[in-house]
Amino acid sequence: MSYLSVQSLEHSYGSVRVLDHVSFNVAEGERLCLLGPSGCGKTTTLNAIAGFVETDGGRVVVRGEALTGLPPEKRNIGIMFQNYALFPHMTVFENVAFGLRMRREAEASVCDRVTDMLRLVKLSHAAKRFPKQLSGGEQQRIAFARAIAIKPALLLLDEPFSNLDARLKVEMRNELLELLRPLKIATIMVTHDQEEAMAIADTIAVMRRGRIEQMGSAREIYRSPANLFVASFIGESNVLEGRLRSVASGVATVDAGGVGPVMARHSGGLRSGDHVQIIVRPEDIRVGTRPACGTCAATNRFEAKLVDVTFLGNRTVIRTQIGEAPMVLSGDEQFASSLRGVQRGQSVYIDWASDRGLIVKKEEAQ
Amino acid sequence: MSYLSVQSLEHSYGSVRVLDHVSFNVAEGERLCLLGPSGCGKTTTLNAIAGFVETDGGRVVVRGEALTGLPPEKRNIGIMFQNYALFPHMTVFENVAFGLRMRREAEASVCDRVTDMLRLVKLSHAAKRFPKQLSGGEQQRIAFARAIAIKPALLLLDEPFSNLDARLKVEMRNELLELLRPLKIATIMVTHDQEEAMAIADTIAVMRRGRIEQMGSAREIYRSPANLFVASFIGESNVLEGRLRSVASGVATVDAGGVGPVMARHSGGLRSGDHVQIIVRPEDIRVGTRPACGTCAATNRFEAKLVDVTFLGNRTVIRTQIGEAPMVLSGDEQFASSLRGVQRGQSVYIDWASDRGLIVKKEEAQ
Amino acid sequence: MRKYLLPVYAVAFFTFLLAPVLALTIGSLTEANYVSFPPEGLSLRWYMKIFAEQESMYALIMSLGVATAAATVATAMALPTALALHRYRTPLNKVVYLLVMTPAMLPAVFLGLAFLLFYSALGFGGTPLSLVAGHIMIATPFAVSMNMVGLASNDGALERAARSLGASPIMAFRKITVPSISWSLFAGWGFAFMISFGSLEVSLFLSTSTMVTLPVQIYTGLEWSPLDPSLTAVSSGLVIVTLTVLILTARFVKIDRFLQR
Amino acid sequence: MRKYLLPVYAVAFFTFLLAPVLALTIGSLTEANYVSFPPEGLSLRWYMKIFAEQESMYALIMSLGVATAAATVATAMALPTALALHRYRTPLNKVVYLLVMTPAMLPAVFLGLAFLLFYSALGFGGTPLSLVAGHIMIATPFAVSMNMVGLASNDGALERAARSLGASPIMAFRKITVPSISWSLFAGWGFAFMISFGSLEVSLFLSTSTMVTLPVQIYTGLEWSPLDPSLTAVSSGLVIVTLTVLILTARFVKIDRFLQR
Repeated sequence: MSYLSVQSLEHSYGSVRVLDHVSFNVAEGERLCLLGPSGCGKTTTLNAIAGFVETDGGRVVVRGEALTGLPPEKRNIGIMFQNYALFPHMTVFENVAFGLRMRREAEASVCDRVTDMLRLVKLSHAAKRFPKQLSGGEQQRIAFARAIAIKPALLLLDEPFSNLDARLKVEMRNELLELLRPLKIATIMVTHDQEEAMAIADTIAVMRRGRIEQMGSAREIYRSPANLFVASFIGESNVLEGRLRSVASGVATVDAGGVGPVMARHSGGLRSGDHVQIIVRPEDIRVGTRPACGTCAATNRFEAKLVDVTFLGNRTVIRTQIGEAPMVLSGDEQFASSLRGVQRGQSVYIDWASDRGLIVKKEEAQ
Repeated sequence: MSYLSVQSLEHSYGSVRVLDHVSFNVAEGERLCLLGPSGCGKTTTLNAIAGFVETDGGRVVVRGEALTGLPPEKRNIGIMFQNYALFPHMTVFENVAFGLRMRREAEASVCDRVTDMLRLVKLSHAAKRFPKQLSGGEQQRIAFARAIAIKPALLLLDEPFSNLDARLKVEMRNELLELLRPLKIATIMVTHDQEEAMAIADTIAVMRRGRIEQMGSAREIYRSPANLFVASFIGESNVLEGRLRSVASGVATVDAGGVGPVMARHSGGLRSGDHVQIIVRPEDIRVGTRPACGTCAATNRFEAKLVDVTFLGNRTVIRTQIGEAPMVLSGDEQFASSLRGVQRGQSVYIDWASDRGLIVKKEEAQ
Repeated sequence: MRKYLLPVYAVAFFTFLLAPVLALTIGSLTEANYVSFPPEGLSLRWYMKIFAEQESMYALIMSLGVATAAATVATAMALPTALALHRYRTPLNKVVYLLVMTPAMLPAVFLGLAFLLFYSALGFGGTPLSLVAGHIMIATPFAVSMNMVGLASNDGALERAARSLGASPIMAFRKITVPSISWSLFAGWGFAFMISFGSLEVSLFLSTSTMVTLPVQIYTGLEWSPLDPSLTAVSSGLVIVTLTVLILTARFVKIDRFLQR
Repeated sequence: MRKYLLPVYAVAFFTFLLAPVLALTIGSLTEANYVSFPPEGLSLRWYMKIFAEQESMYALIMSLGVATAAATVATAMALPTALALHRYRTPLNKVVYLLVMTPAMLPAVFLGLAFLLFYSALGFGGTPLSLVAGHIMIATPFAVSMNMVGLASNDGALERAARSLGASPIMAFRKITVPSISWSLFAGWGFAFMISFGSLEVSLFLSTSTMVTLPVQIYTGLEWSPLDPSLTAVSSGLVIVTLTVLILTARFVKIDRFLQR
């Protein structure tokens, strides 16, 4: 049995279905991330676990005990809030001590624990300061210390980096990871930022409209997205649409409109004639000024029109079109250097291995 | 003589120097981007050009005519505002027509021009709608149409994508570029987003504390940053500090503290014994489980400790340490696959070509 | 359970506190010659009677006239003042703000007395002008603060956009700013009207036997015969006008916004 | 040039409008037996005199007592009401809000009349209780709205954070919410005090010959001898107390925040 088990949570606000049978398990020490656009239900799920939202159905079980009906203060769950929610009228010490004092622990042990926590987050010197005297990054570390000081059964992180600027984000992400790893505490993070999710989580659950669309490791979700929504939420992707012509084991051929036959892998459940989409990641496409070798049979090869080349520092993005279908390529500088001298609108040759394309069923418009 | 010439703008708010001799030229049809963190003076520069800020010194010259003292309405400059600033009580048509009507153009020619503009931004069908009935992307297109309807001598874009979500940002960026290219209008954009700047601009001016730190193409600034500030504002970078040991033409050797001798290129003006920093981009470092070949003499080779490997979709980030100095590497999946089986804390071997490191003088703390 | 406790408490409390208002209104529907609760029989006779009473109708018209004039002048003064306060962030600004707001802060009795003495000294005491001037004075702060709310919620970039498109400062103000803040002009007028219309204090000091506003009429009527139901009926006129203006004004202010922020 | 036009205009205008207040205050420094401007000689004799006048001192103490009691009760009632209004977004909520705000919206004359009749009918007309009850009624809306501003600017996540750390709802409220909004409690009390202290209308209806508040004292004194400088001196007492409370209150509200938003 898993450490935390979220079972079929359901919730509606009026006629809007916010949670639609959300279920997942988290093992001890596992870091799970709920990832999705705003309104997908990820925050409601977090609030349901924390006890701030009473769901219409489903339950949350920790170590075999159902939390249903328990108020937040009886759940022993540490939460790091989006704006940190540090108590402004209390010092850093009092903030971290708050949970322990609410548990009526002896003042000496409170003091020891707070001291330990502040040492852990390297802010021992700031014990007597007030939150507004700290930088954003320091506030976050205090919020973390406060959440784990109570030795919670579970740690919830609500958009932990959304208040930091891009540069600090990466730094704090690494720092939080260093703090989390040795604790081995079951952690659920909520974010809308794919990179954050991939960097922190062992397992990512991609949510849309109150449902979990796919769960898996970052690599699984990036490499084998369940549908176009997941593919375009995690990373960039090129999409070709068409009808399935023939299916072989693992590989199928699609008649892509205006492009021609395209071969790509699939995960089963498809039939000839199905409306499908082929997802190709920009970094999986190669480009050159001459057609690729004709001998590699499994490769998709096309003549394309160059739209533009954009140098973005650590990568270069090349936009092309096969007929009317836009194809975006990305790679390092060297990759783009082969196109030197090619003008906008001229022909280039692009190709990708058939196992680099993924066929998914086309979703009905909703 | 250039089309637009900004000459030695100076401005202070109280004792704070907001603009410190800001000068640059923009050619006809050129797209210049002022890039920098908030408070660097980029928006004040824009406002000075637009006529909303009267600077303490310096002048703005367009086609040989100084704009000094002219009110904004006499400058004939089109501006796309950060929040679009569409007039909420006017229809899309009236918004786009506003500038023409202020110029007392005949109603028939106003109508023609607005119709053309709406067709250009593909929103002809929305002429009678009000701004709040439009999506964010549509609002932006109307703001663009309104700004160029008056056939301005100059176009200013104030953080044009800051209100859009990450996905829409890339889309609108490409769209705006498609609209801008055929117009061949001198354009100045202000942003704090390096990727936006690199994608849109021909020339980037990186600003800090009211000063232009470096001007050049995206590639120049990324590859040969003038100092550590520019390097870390545009892209990620590893930094090694040390003292210059010896200088050869174009290449120098640095005694990097705790790391050892490192060879890197430099752009002159250095002497033995100088305090310097070496900047190495994460994607320029190679990694392997054995030492790199000993024959490539110009290469920096180190044994490093593996910190962690993070899969981020289109790239994989490997964090390592040489002694105490953190070195971050980034590359595609294949690049990381060579480390399969290596545990955290074990040794790996990293190397980078000496021309991939850049030596800059260490700035005094300010 | 706990969820309903607070609203129930609030309703109970305020219903009790507001009961007088209801009792008064219902009591005036009596057929007897004095206000009583419960009323003795139900009739509108006292309401009918006031239409025949010249003094009451005269007082109502006087009040409406004074309030309209005061609110209009106050609004006209409030817009440039609010603009100045909004636009310039100087130390002088704070002084002006405090000056503008003073009449809303000081006790109205004091103001009434001050107006009486000052206007008399200037030689126009006891004229309609002095009554209107006093009302303008107490109504202006409300119009100013409403206009400042309007300006604060107005996006300054709109005006800059208009300027960049070729509009002169005056054109930009007329074509862009005024339409954007028109709701606050209306709401400010409404609040100023209500303040003036309901004010007893200043009117007590500034009205004469030939210039009686409705609140003064009610107060003096009370001294004469406190339980006269026609007095209550007259004060209903006061309430009806006030509520009408209030509701119209609230439509502009969108009371929800204030309630939910 | 244009830059200075508006503030100068504003200062000029309001200085003129506020001139009466200054004239009155300065005029009361006269040595003559009547208020005049400019004063005939300068002295504080009229200010000295009121300390000897028992009625004025009595009225001041009565006003202070009534306002303190009314503001305290109003604040005590306002907190739970504001909490309920803040927390629950039901249609009932809007009704309660309107009910709570009604006394601030309706003309005070009408309220005064209603209180007089209702409290008399309940049998405690003419008692100190009725006077205080009327003042509570008119002061409460201001305390409620100030508390709602406080709650609205309070981050709800703080209370949730406290709950997640093991605090019961009551503990979270006491330890986290109350300290965070304490400024609005103080400011609400201050506003309620000012409203009550300066109110003439309600007091006129509810005071008796043995219960005279300062505004009533000033008004009745005026009917007797309008140019008595001691009257002006008394009203200075009114102004001084009001301004003291106002300044203390403004320290809590941080008037700048309102001015600059």
